[in-house]
Amino acid sequence: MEDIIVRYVTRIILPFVQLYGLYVVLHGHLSPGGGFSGGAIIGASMILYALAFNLSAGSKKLSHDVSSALESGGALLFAGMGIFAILLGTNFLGNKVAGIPIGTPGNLFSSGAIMIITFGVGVKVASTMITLFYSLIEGEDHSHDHD
Amino acid sequence: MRFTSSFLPVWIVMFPMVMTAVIYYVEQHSEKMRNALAVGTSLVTFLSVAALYPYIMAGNIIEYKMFQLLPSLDISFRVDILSFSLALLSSFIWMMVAIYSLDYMCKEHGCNRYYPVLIITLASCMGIFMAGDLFTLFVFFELMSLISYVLVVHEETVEALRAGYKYLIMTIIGGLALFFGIIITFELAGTVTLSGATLIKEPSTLAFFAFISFLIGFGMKAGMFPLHVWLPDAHPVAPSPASALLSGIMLKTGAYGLLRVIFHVFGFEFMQREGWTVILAVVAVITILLGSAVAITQDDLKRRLAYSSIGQMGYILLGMSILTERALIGNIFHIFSHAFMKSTLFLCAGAIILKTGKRSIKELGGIGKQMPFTMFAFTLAALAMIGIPPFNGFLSKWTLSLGAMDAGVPFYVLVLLLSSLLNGLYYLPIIISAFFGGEPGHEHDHVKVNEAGYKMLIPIAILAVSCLLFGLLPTNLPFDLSRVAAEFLLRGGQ
Amino acid sequence: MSWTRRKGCSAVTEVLKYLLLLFLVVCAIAVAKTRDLLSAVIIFAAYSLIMAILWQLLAAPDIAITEAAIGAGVTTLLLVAAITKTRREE
Amino acid sequence: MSIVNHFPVLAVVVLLLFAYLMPLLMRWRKEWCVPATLGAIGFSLIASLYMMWQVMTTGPFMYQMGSWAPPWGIEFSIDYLAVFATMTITIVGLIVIYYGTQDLLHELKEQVMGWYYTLYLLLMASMIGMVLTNDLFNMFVFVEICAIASCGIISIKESRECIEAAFKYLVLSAVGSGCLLLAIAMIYMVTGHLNFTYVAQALPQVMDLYPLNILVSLALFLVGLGVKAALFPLHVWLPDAHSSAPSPSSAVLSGLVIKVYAIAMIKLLYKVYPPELLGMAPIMNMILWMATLAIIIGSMFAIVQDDIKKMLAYSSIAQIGYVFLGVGLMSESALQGGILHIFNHAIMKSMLFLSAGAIIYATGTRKLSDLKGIGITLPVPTIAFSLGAFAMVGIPITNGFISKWYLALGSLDVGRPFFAAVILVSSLLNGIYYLPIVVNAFFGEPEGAVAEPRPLPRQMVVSLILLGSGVILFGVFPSLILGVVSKAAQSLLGLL
Amino acid sequence: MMRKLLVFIFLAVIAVALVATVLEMPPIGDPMNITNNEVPQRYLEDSLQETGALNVIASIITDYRAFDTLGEATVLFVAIAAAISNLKAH
Amino acid sequence: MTMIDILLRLHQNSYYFFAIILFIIGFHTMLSHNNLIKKVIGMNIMDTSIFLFFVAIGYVNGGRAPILEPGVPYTAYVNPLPSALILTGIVVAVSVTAYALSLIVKLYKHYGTIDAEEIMRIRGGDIQ
Repeated sequence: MEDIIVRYVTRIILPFVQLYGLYVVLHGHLSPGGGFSGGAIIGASMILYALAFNLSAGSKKLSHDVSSALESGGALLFAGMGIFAILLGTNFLGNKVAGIPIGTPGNLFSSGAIMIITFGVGVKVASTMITLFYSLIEGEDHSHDHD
Repeated sequence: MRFTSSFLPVWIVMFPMVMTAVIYYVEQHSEKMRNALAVGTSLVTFLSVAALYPYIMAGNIIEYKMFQLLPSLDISFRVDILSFSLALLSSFIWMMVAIYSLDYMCKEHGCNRYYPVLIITLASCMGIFMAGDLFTLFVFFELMSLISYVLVVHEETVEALRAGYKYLIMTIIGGLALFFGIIITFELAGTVTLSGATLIKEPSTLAFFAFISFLIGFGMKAGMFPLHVWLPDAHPVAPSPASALLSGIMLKTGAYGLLRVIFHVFGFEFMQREGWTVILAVVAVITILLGSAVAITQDDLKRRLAYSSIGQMGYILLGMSILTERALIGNIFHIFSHAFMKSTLFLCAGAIILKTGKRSIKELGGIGKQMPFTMFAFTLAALAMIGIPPFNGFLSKWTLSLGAMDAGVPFYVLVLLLSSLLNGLYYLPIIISAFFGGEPGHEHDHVKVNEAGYKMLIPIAILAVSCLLFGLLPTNLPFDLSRVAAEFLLRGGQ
Repeated sequence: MSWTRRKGCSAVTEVLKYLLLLFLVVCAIAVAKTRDLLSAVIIFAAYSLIMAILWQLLAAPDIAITEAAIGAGVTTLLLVAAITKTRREE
Repeated sequence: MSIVNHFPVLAVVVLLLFAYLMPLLMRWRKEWCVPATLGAIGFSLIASLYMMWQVMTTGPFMYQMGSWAPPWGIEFSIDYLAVFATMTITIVGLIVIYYGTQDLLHELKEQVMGWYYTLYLLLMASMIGMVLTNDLFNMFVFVEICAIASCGIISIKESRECIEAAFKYLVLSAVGSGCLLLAIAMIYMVTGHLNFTYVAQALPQVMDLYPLNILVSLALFLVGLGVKAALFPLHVWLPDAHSSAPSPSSAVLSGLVIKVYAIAMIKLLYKVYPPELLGMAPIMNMILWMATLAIIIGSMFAIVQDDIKKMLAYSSIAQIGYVFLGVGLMSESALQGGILHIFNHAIMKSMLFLSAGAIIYATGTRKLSDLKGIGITLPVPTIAFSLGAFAMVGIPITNGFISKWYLALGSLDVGRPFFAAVILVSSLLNGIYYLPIVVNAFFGEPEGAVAEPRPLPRQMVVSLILLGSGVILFGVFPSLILGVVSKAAQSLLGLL
Repeated sequence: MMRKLLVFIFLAVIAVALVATVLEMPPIGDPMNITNNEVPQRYLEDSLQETGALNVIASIITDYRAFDTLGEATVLFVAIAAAISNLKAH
Repeated sequence: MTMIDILLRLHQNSYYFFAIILFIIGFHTMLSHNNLIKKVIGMNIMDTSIFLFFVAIGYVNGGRAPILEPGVPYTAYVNPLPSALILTGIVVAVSVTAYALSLIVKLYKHYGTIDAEEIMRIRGGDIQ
């Protein structure tokens, strides 16, 4: 995997892939895609990075602490939106009924909780894919990790 | 009196249960205290049962509903004359056995297990006799069966454990059969209360299943023919006082249960109409002959006694299949007689085994010279067992035979006579060799065998004398009770 | 927007559909028959991509994207990772 | 709007939240993991008890996610069966994990303890979600969480048997999930709905149009959930999985997880599929025969085991047969018995597994033949084990008797005494394999490691005592639980 | 060999049953199918007002049926937890 | 039903039919292959076939993808619900796959093989 061409190509396309992933996540409510597909794209791009360069470079970009915090954070953001709706006086995961402004349909910042949830899911999926890959590929040599 | 009497059954059952816990606690500190409490508990239980006498004899029935387990399934108590008679009998024997145990068990290991178990078995036995519905009966029956397992395997020898395993499995089979019978009764009748009126009135396949289940469940305990296999193993391996209880009382719980089933669940006419009594009669005849015949071949003293128990239980079953009034009287009275006789025999056997360490009948020659008192008591009970006139065994067989004649089945009388003959064949040799067999084994020469201690002799004496008295006196308490109970049951149990 | 183009029941689409479906079946059987695991994984990636195209035909672009990213991307990478940690031949 | 109105969803979401937090906690606040787990499950317990009170006083109610009305949104249906099941899950789950806080310390590596709690919380959440949800697809999602989490708490133990068992379990439950999803697709195709209530309304109307579809979907549901619930021919994964896992996992897997799938099956059969279909198709008879075989063959296999946990695992196969027997007989009493047995068996089997775990903890042996005299040296676990054994056999005054009573009564109600006889035979078989252990434990001379066991931590003893008193309590006062059970059975049969 | 035959028979039975079911299923793409009932109708008609999202699928997975998606995120989470705990336990 | 009818019907429901075929192939791969990774791939094939089945349910002839455009009547779109559900399904499948692969890696470490029969043999043939 230490191929120079692969590295070069990866270096070029990676930003675009990631940008596209981010686009898919953020435009989840406007165009096809959403948290899952966007997150998977970002995650796959990070895995690609790790494969093209070496693994430690990849894990330097995203340490275990950060990735696990992101996983929990994404899921907590999702569940937190649900609890937030309860605090606003409606049922769990209420959106418009809870009084969250949904904005003008078609705009980037619209549709209230949907956007936030999509973002949370995107973060979660991306970090999950990376973690899964790392834990699979590292497996044994995990002992240096402090936990 | 109203409150006391209705509360007494609960007291009689609960008191030993509570005392079990107390004994369990006390025995950690003091053995004397434990012994005193064990005897005291059985005494108090006996007195409490006896206290019901005037009330019951006045023709009253005590009913007390304790609590509801499931909808229309209660834990309830009901004491009528039959319950009372058997409760009185068993608490009395229990008291005797408890006293006997004081000396007998002091050499044994695991006394701290023995006494609580003894007392809680008393409680469950009382529960069986005083149960107000089949379900309560079943609960206490299971409790007694399972706990008496501990008595069976008390010695913890290999054969005890093996016999215990057999006993346990058979007990579970019996319990499940009972469960099946009860649930069918519940399904058909909607209740299982023993209130006098029969529960199942329509013949059906299910009802027949129920009858068979009851027969298996209670017959198992009563040592009925094909299901007796656990008995000759389990009774001999238990410590002798426990054997006395197992043979003397616990077998009777099965008979009691069958009586209840016959009178309260199906009704005798119903059973006769359906031809179910024939099953009972056939089984009873086989049981009698088999028990008596096999007993002859046994060399182990306690094993011979155990087989004899099977034969004697056959009489009781036979009485149930005839059920004329005199047969019923004889039947119930035989429950009394056999309890007295068999507990005497087992207690005597216990004393002999304790003193000589021998169980084989061949080796017991001349024992009568060394332990004359014990052997005398043994002889009394054995003669009663054979059915020699002045003893209670004769009275019960006589009444049973009269009942059989009333029913027009002289064949049964023949069976009874044959069985008496067989009884004679296996009891008389023991007695004869004990007293006249003058040829004591050579070990006896240097080991001088004494009589057992007075704590053992007194219960033996009381029981042996009872065997004589209850046959000699024309009117005596057990016979009266049997008569009243039989009348009561035939009246429809109201 | 291009991904929501209208589709009729034209013969071309029908043929394309059958081609793709047959290709799917061939891929699936090939996955089962290939003894080299890495090849099997690559074939499976192709299978996933065909599946994504089919879903696009069925006017479900969302899951087409997701399948392309997850089925053909992530799953393949995970499988490759697992194979590198174990062994390649069946 | 007070918070109690949201208890149905909070009972699930609080568990999820704490599970999400757990990786953060175990990095930075390790000592908070245990209290957080206990607290979260405790909260669910309170919530489910409150829901139970609410349902018993005011009747079943619905909770709509995001306030979307049923056919569009997802709803939770808080009915008698659901509150009964949540209560069972939370009570047993709390006791088991309280026990586990000590037991796991010696069964697991220190660095995965936090993950165990995470998985455990997720498992609890998914089980509660599965019994509460009123939506087919939502149920599928929870089934998946539950499947992965239950494999996770097996494979977390570092032994090759565990990993192998977990893999087998995972593959088979993936097959099950596939069948489940296909069944959901077929149901959706012919009804256009996913909500139980709406599907149930639509099914009778389309029954004539698509009979095969509906029947095949039912069969697929049966296979899908049957694999996960270890219904007889589909049970092959269970003995390995339940016996190799850490003891708290075995307890919760045998006690709760397989029952939850059975509850899902009950909901589908009685709330979704029209009774005419069930009367017409031989599905119910099939369930009955599978259950019968499960009962008999499970017990037979249990007899020949020498590994204590393997024996318990085989016994679980037999016991799940009881539940399905109650389901298949379609009479009120039998259904009551089946539902009640879910609760009773949850208590007794978790107690048995925990006491087996405690024995293994203290002596290090798993072989039944080595446990001679353990009752003298380790009284509490052995007495608990004996109680559980008696309950399994169905001795009166233990709770096992009550469920057998109802099951037998139910089979007589519909005029099939054969199944009552099956129950009896299996009780006998239970007796054959459980009671010798008890006897051996109390009437033998302890030797080897059994003679000098490690002292048990307080948590283990307390949990065993709690479960043991539960066995007696619900055996003597079954009315404590019977109210909700009979309401559940009646409402499922449409009698309420 | 025996096992292969058994598996084949088993699969053949399933296949026949399922294909027979396919013959009975409502035709694909028919607008009159029962699945095109009030449920997708409301999603398509009102989601713009009710959620403000153009992508109906997004509005379904994160609003109408957001609880499913929470479960889905949880599935990912549980997979992570199970995989890591499995791989770390050494 | 004549043969022609059946074929027409299958043509009409071709997606369903092929989904079933793929399901069976995946199922077969899962059941009869001893290689664990093959099993996992088979599982994925099985899952995707069901997804295909599900997506086909939602299709409407001539329908557009459900990205709303003002002025288009709702009948012009395909049913969005199956797509939404399948999105969840895909993630579930990948989660199970990831976990299964982690188990395989671990099994390889312990047994040195990823062949189910080999593993059985090493364990001592204890199948039941």
